[in-house]
Amino acid sequence: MDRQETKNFIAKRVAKELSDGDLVNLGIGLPTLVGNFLPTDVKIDLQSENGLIGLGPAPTEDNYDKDITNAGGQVVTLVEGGMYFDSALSFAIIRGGHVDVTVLGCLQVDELGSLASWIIPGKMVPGMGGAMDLVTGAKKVIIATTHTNRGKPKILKECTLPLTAKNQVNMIITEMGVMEVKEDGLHLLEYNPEYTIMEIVEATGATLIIKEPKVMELED
Amino acid sequence: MDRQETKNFIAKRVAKELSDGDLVNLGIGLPTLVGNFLPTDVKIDLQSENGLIGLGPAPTEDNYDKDITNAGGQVVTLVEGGMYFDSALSFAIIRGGHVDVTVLGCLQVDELGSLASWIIPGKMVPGMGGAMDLVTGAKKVIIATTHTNRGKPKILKECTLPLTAKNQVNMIITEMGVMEVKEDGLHLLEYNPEYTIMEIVEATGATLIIKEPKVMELED
Amino acid sequence: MKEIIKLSELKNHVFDGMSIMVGGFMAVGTPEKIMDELVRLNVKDLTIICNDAGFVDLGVGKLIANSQVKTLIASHIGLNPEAGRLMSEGLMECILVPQGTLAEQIRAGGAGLGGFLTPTGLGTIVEKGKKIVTVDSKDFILELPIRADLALLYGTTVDKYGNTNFTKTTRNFNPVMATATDKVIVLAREIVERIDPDNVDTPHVFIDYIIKEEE
Amino acid sequence: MKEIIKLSELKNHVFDGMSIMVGGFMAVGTPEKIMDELVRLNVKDLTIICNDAGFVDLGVGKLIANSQVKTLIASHIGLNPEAGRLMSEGLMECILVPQGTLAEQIRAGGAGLGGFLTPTGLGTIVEKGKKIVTVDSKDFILELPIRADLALLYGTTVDKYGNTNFTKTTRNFNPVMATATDKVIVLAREIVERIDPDNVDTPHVFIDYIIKEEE
Repeated sequence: MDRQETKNFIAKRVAKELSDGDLVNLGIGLPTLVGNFLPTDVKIDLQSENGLIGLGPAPTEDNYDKDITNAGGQVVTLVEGGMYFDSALSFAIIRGGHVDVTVLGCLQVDELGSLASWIIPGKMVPGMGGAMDLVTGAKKVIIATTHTNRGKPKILKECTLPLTAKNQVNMIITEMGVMEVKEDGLHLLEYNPEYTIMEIVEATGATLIIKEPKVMELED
Repeated sequence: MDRQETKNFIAKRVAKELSDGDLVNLGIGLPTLVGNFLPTDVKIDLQSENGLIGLGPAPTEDNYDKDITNAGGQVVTLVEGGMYFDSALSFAIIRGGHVDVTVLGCLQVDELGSLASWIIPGKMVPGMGGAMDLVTGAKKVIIATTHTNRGKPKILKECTLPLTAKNQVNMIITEMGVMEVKEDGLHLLEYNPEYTIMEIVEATGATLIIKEPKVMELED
Repeated sequence: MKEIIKLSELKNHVFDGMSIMVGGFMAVGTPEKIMDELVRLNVKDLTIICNDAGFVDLGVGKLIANSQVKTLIASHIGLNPEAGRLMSEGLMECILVPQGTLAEQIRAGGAGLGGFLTPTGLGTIVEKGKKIVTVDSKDFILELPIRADLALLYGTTVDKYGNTNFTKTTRNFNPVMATATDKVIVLAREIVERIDPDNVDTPHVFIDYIIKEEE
Repeated sequence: MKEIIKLSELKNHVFDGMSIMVGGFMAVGTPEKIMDELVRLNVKDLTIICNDAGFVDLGVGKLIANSQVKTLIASHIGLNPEAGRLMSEGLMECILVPQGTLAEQIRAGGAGLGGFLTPTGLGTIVEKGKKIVTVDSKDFILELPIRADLALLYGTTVDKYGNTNFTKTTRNFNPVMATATDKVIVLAREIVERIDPDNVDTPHVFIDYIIKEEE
């Protein structure tokens, strides 16, 4: 898989985690791709924290409206039934536990469910935006990420970068597998048969608990 | 003056305290009468804490709308430019210091600016409604009340009933005079010449500081 | 496409001992038909959170007069003499809360806040048993969030997606209560195709069931 | 009947060292013409409170690129490289705040709250130097309110009374900022006779001055 195929593969697997009626917030970057693979037989509502629910596809020339943007500042569309609101209500929705699933990228994520995604001190300080609120407030937090960064593990025993949130991540989905953070540690629930279990373990900086993992399947 | 004349007299004097552009909240009872004596050369916005700004006069048959009510549950009207909002914003307005003047009645009020208005233990427990928020949040708190209740002083050295708020009252206006709560105590700023100073002092349970009080005038 | 249920189905969503937030201010903006059905169903030991106690024959006052309420959390009960009587006879617990604090507590419950600091009630019996927090040498009462099992709202206009608007002063506590309970049922005066997305009071994600006022 | 002023009169309302809240999210909903005028006036040492640092040539980013900002309080600065540079070179103080905490802090400033408890930021550097309050054995950060001297908003529709609406996602921080400053100036895309009283985003009592976008 090339880089784009890998991202689509991950996004497609994340989409399978979404259920009918879920209110979902997709982060910038890879998580945004999940929107392209939403199950069609169920209703998923996408929130954008700058102030809308009912995020639609990119606009055409005909329905381009510069007043409708997503949290990345891109012009988007609103689906039928969607609506707009201000930042106070937007984060009441996020922080009040009304978002069922948030999907975010990461710099690092660890076996305790802690996430680092907003700063590399001395190098990159974009800020946390709404990520800290989303990770703390959403019912389920899924990290969608490539398993490694330039060959180095992103999934660690303990994050070394400043945290976005502590012990809040529920699931990690990469091109290698699906992992769940449980009380006793990080479980490999599914693996991509393109990789051997040994390869996955070696690419992971955390201890993986592996009990009869299933094969990662994208089609039901 | 009979009882109604007395109330109107007080309400009329309170109205003189309101300035152009003021956002004003009038309590139930006597304070509501202030609305009948608003200066016509200035713009006063009346708020009703159940969710509107721009409280208008009582409806006629033609503009009666049961969905427009005041904090007492009575059907009212909305003036041009007025608008509706929910209780959260209503009390953000009140508690955030955006109400310039609130006018309230009292059971007791004291020379320290403390107010008792919401409960007589064992006898009457209506509840505080929005009064605690108004008295604490408004920039200026005016108590509009008859000077005594069945001959007994309502203005005391210290309230004996449970408080609505401590040290928040700025001004007390009665049929006998206008009093201001200052650092050093309760000042009689104006008196009604229908009463002697001695009569006013005797009808007051608090120490009145009296330095060249003016005559209470209702017309400019 | 929210589920529209019949008033008679309300019984599937209520049970003895539950906590219910009811929209309305002096019964303006209260889902009156749902109050009637609650009286008919005669669920007991309710904790009712509402701005006020309504009237004996209007709003949550009906539930109070029918002895269905174990605990009332409200800012005002003065217009319902039954509430005062039950309270003073020890037959109903009544927790009186400043109106702004009540609105903010419900908002905090819906917005995931652990509490907030307010000067309202300082130096009064409202502060009794509560933590006082000092910030920049100013004292505040720490007030805690309120949540409930169910919210019963009265929507003026509800669209088929569940977006809900409350007209004029019927709005009051309705929007904030929609955010702070496990389940939300709105009694709809009118159901329309779609509410202007710029002017939605309560987004459909907060609404679980719609009951039409005129069936 | 709010006062409509000319853009050139902005100079009477700004001064060096003041604190300004600016509406907008990635410059969507920012009063761009007012930003240009602020650059022209070249007021200095500003404390800017805004969701983000905008872009070098858009939104509050213009003020940052023009070295007018002493302190920036925002949730994100990633799309304005000048902000990152000035921050790392110590030429601009940058206080990064979780977006929801920022919205809530501004709301608290406008609503008279002394602070609020949130779990957002627990166990991260956001909690550094802040009071941790435990309620029911759960920890929360006590976050304090934010207020400013001036708010600069971008209203889509403003009526002659000053009632203001913000369309679509231009709304974002605008309504909450309207409540939390000593003075509020709104740049109006359009001025109308009257906005439907059921659909006002920001009541006129919060608005002090209106500037027409197209004079």
